[in-house]
Amino acid sequence: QTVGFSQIGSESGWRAAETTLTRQQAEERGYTLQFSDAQQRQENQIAALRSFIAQGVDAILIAPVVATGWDSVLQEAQEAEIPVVLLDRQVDSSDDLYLTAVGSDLVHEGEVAGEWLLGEVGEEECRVVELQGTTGSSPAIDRAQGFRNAIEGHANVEIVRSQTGDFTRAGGKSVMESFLQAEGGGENICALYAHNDDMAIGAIQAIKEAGLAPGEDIKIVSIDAVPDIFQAMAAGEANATVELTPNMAGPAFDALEAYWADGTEPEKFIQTESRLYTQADDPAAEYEARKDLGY
Amino acid sequence: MIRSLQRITPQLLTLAALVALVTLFFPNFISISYDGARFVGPIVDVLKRSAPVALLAVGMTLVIATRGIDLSVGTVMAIAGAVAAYAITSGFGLPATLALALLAGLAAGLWNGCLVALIGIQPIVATLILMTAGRGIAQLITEGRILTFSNNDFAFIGSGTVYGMPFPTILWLATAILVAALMRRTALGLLIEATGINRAASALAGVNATVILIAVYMASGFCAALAGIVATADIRGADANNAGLWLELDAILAVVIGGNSLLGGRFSIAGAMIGALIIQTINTGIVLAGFPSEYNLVIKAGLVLVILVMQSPNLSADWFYLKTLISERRTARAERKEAS
Amino acid sequence: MTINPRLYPLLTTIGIFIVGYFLCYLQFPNILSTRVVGNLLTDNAYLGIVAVGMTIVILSGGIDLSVGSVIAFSGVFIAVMLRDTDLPAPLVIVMLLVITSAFGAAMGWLIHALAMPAFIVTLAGMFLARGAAYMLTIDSIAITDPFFAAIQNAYWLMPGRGRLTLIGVLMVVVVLAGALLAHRTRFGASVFALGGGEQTARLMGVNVGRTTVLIYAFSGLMAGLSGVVFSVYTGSGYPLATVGTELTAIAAVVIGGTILTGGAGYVIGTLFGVLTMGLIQTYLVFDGSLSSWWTKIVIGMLLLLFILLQKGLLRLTAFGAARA
Amino acid sequence: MLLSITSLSKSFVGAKALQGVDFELAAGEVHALLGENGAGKSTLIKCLTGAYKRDAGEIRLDGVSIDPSSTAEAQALGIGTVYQEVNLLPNLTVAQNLTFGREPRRFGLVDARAQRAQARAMLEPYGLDIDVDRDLGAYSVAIRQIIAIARAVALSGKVLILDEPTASLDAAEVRMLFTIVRKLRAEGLGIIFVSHFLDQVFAICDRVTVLRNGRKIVTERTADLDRVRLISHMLGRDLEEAAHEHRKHADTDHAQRGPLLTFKAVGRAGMIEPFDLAVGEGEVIGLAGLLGSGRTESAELLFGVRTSDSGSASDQHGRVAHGSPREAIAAGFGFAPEDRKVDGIIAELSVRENIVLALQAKRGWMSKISRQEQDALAERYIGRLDIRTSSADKPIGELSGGNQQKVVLARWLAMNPRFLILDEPTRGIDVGAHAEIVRLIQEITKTGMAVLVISSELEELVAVCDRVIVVRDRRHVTELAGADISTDAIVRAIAKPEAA
Ligand SMILES: Nc1ncnc2c1ncn2[C@@H]1O[C@H](COP(=O)(O)OP(=O)(O)OP(=O)(O)O)[C@@H](O)[C@H]1O
Ligand SMILES: Nc1ncnc2c1ncn2[C@@H]1O[C@H](COP(=O)(O)OP(=O)(O)OP(=O)(O)O)[C@@H](O)[C@H]1O
Ligand SMILES: [Mg+2]
Ligand SMILES: [Mg+2]
Repeated sequence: QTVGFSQIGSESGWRAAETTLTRQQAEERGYTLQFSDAQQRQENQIAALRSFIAQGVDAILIAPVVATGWDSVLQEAQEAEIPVVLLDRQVDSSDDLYLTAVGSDLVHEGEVAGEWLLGEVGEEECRVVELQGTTGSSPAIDRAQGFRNAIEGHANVEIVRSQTGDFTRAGGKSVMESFLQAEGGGENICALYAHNDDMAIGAIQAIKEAGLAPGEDIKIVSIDAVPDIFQAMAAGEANATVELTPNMAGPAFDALEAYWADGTEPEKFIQTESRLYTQADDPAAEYEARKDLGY
Repeated sequence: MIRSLQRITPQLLTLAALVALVTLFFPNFISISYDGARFVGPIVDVLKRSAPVALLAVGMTLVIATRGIDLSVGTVMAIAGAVAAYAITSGFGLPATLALALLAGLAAGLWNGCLVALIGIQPIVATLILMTAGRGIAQLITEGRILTFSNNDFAFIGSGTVYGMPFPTILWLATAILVAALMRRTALGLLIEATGINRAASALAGVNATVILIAVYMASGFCAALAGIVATADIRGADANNAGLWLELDAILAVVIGGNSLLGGRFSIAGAMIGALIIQTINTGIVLAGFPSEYNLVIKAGLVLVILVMQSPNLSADWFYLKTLISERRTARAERKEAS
Repeated sequence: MTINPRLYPLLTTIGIFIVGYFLCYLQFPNILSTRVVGNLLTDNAYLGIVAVGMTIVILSGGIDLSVGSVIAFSGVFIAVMLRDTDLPAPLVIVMLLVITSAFGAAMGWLIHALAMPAFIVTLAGMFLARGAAYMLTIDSIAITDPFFAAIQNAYWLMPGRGRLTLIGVLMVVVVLAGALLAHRTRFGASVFALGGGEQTARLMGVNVGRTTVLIYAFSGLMAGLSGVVFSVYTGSGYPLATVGTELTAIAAVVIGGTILTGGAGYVIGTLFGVLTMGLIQTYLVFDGSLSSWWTKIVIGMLLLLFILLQKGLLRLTAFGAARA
Repeated sequence: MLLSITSLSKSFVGAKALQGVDFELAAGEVHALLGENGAGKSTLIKCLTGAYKRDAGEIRLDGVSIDPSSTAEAQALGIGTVYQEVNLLPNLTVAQNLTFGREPRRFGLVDARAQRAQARAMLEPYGLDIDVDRDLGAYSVAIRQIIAIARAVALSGKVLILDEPTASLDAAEVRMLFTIVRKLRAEGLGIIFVSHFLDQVFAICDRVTVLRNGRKIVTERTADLDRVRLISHMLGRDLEEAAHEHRKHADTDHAQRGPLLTFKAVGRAGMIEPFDLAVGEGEVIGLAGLLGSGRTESAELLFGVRTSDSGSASDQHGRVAHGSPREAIAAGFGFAPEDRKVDGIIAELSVRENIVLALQAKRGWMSKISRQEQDALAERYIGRLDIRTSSADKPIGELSGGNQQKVVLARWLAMNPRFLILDEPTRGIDVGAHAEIVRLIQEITKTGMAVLVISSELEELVAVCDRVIVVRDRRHVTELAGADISTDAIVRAIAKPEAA
């Protein structure tokens, strides 16, 4: 079987891991994987899908860069009777246009992070700073929304500063430095919520350099569960992370196999678990388990 | 000295105005304190955070002086960072690591320089090629992940302090001063300017224009490598995907805001450095002032436009005209008074 | 038959494209199917249109870095207007084209009136347009308007199930119109004159200010039109769309044989430049074995290869012409 | 009066180019505008056509006050202009250049066929039958100059302005131009003619206006003037006419001095046939020939601008490498190129920097020439060549054309080369400077420096050369030496197929 995989790009370690795992999974099951890197561009993804269709692949995996704008190309795939599986991000097209979507609920991830923080601070006052992802990207929008959903109605927890760190370590670090400056050298900050682990890791360095203890003076919760955050957790410098598994291809291939075998329609959304990890979950072991997955 | 200060007066004024503006929104902006080991304060942050753009701008100034442009510097940062992180994690010592990273930058510059000077490809396109392909090379080295390291000596380059001043600040200041001195104490400055204004005529006058062109691209690569080292050391990891992303545009902007012409010729490294400070002040100011992220670009664009308008050569000609007019009137009046 | 040496760059571009296509065909025979040919036009429609504007700008010796952001702004503007108001889609499109043209004109005016380099003014324009898109919305918004749906589904099914879409045809039409504008009008002559040297052009009677404003207004118009096509193509507006498209467009123009310093080139060449870029993309997808990083490296190398081939061939023909 | 200008003033940063100049042009008159380099001739013309905005003054055309804000407006008013050194746009075709701004159109689009036909018709009176679809840049300077003239003539309904139109034309072409000018004069046009060739002025102009340092000195009928008085008007002093005397070949002892350089079989396929050249110490060699005959190419091969297919150079110590300008400079050659705007000046650099550039490049970037030394060099040559500039730090691009040429010469004199190649060194240079340069050439040879001069002005060659080599159709055909050198002899050698 030939499967076309249109990946967004390679903008983060997490995505590199997803690509690696997808390749691994395809190899294990004996599929030929046609890989296409879209370099962050929807137009490249659409073009890639069209080329896959022209080539006549047996199935298409796509990690859509953005939710909108897939109707017509999905329709083309359907007319060519090629099943499409969405990975890790949703689209807002009608769900008969694709076989299924594998992924986590990004809003839910934010909620998990927010709820952890609520549990952690109880009734105490907590001024939170937020490091957002790339402005306009769907994880940034949804993770911001989820966190706000969780803390709504809890007047003691308040987001006081929010700025984009572009999902990068460097962005996380430099924005955090400014946050610290702006909030009385960090005294007025109780917790940091970062839309991904990389920004949190950058922020941790900034906090350390400002002479504060990350994880204690400022609580840190972020999303993704990449290996390095477990290292930080093991060192007591980060408090919690919400897992977004890079193994989206596994469930996707399972669903495809069933579909190829006898036309079984899977559920329209196969949700991966958004598991919360804290310092209590043996972060050192988690690090060891993940460090070779291509993050 | 005084003459060169005079030349960058508009830039200094712009910077001062900008600092005043930010202070308006964030009153603590100009406060600096000493916490026993290091100076702390937004201004110190600006001085530190401007390191990458300032370093890039040093090399970019030279390239632009030859009527070129180097779009690849952001990518070269990523390559150098990846090389450095790779070297340090594979157990090379710090000197060897730095040497390797700088060599990578020089090699990238040599490649650009050859495409421009020997093959004659237009600088924008020639460096666009490395801009695209180079990030792939950097990712090849890191295999797409963030290569972290824990060497404290290396990390010092990014976050250490000397006499309380952040090391990156000292590094970019030193680089700028050294390069500026090299340009003015030797004839390099003149030769670069001549090549930039008229390559054919310079070559006929015996200037080795080809070598000069290659050399400035190598200098740019070298500076980009320095910036890449700083960025990598700063976050203790090489982020091949994001290091220096779109920073080339900031560097070009810094050079131009610094009063250098994109058409080549006369250049001022001091001006470009102030340009870098201006840009970083804008960036930091936006975060400190606490606007939502979606306003960042509009604010930046607006400020940049205002600065460009104020520094436009046409306006300054008008200024000059006005000034001479006023002074002529004044002398005429004085003469009349004397006569009467 | 003697061929005018002026045509050499254009002929080289077309020749290289055809040879490249043939080589791809040898490896993947599928690539000559009408599906792929149709896709090549559809997928690159927005790029082709914006590249026509860019060609005019570059012919005049300028550059326009704002176009990628303007395309993104256009999509967002259309999506937001259609969602939040009851205005009919054609009116929204006209409004948009007026706005982007005015935006271009404003940049042209700044370039002329302030004697600032185009690179910097349009760089600020690039920030501004994307910032404006963010301010409208940071979300991606689907366009559900029936008018857009109709354009989206307007295609002619070629034999072999390939689709010749309306936007693909529009791109070709725009290229032809652009070619007429550049090579067959007085405005076009002024554009070439500016590219040949502003001082000389001024002395020969070109109204430099007006021409500059018009050039960038035209580029803005093309970027707006490209934005419309892009929003048809993706059925949505998204402020993060088409980041870096200006560089792709510039590369396409240069591969198309237009000289970056201005004054020489062909709009038709740009079409082939765009198709060449599309061919590279298609080839990479058909190959499908490259990792993300090798994709980048190979794109860069193929770009270089095309430029080197072009330079080499031109040098050879120039030499041959000198010999003859 | 067709055109009258009253108290026109224009100043640039640091220079008052025109101060209260009056000028009148009658219909059916050819009016010469004369003056030294930098006197303000071109500035006056540019103010008149709207290329520069004047500071003060009034311009009346047919009694109506006009104020063209752009050259397009001036063209619309019937003023056609050939600007100095602006030879149209090299990237457009000849036809496009000729019809620019007035392209024939059909259905709103430019009609290429009509455009071609129109262009050919415009060139016809000049006897120029060239492919009008080629880029203008493919043609030589002279041809471009004629095309520029053709364009201006076609544009001039009332006034035709020619700013040094003959600088790169040879005698036959000048004659043709004058025929056309006379015809236009008869048709009632007013023609402004700027030239440094006084013979031409006397041949065709009815009246003369002389400018000096931005002020009008005098307007007189040509018939009432003689050459000496005209020159003293221009210079503000008398010129020692000694400069134009024949060189006293017999007096000098070149023959006794040793050979300096020997070039053997230097040539390049498709460009110039291999030739030999022996250069003696202190010798002045002239290259004469028609436009496009290959003189510049010969010089470029000698200086390594283009590489020679074959051949070698040697001096008394052995082989001399001259494969690139740098090698040639290292071997003690110097080369002042023909097209000073493109190959000579570095426009935005100061006069001082332009003068020291070659010397600095030779010394290497490490050993910077100190500021004092730079200033001393600049001062010496500004004085010696009488370069008119407000200061040594003025950008050379703001100097008048002739003064730029002098700076380029100074650059090479500062190198103290042993073999100096001058390609059209006096093009666009005023009489005073012309004499100065001729004297200079004679003077530097006294120190043993050899000079190769390319010039279209045969008198000049006759005046300075010890030997004249005639180039025809890319071959060095004849050599004249000593007393055989005369204008007639050169003309004959150029025209005649190989006889003797
Ligand atoms: N763009 C400019 N900027 C500054 N100064 C200028 C400019 N153009 C001309 N000048 C100055 O104005 C004066 C007159 O120059 P102009 O070109 O009119 O002389 P000209 O009589 O045409 O000389 P030539 O015979 O050499 O062509 C000169 O001193 C020159 O330096
Ligand atoms: N009539 C012509 N048609 C086409 N090309 C020409 C013509 N005349 C000259 N050229 C080209 O223009 C170039 C420059 O010629 P140019 O006139 O400078 O030669 P030259 O012998 O140095 O004469 P001069 O020094 O008087 O200008 C040459 O390469 C020549 O081939
Ligand atoms: Mg003049
Ligand atoms: Mg010549």
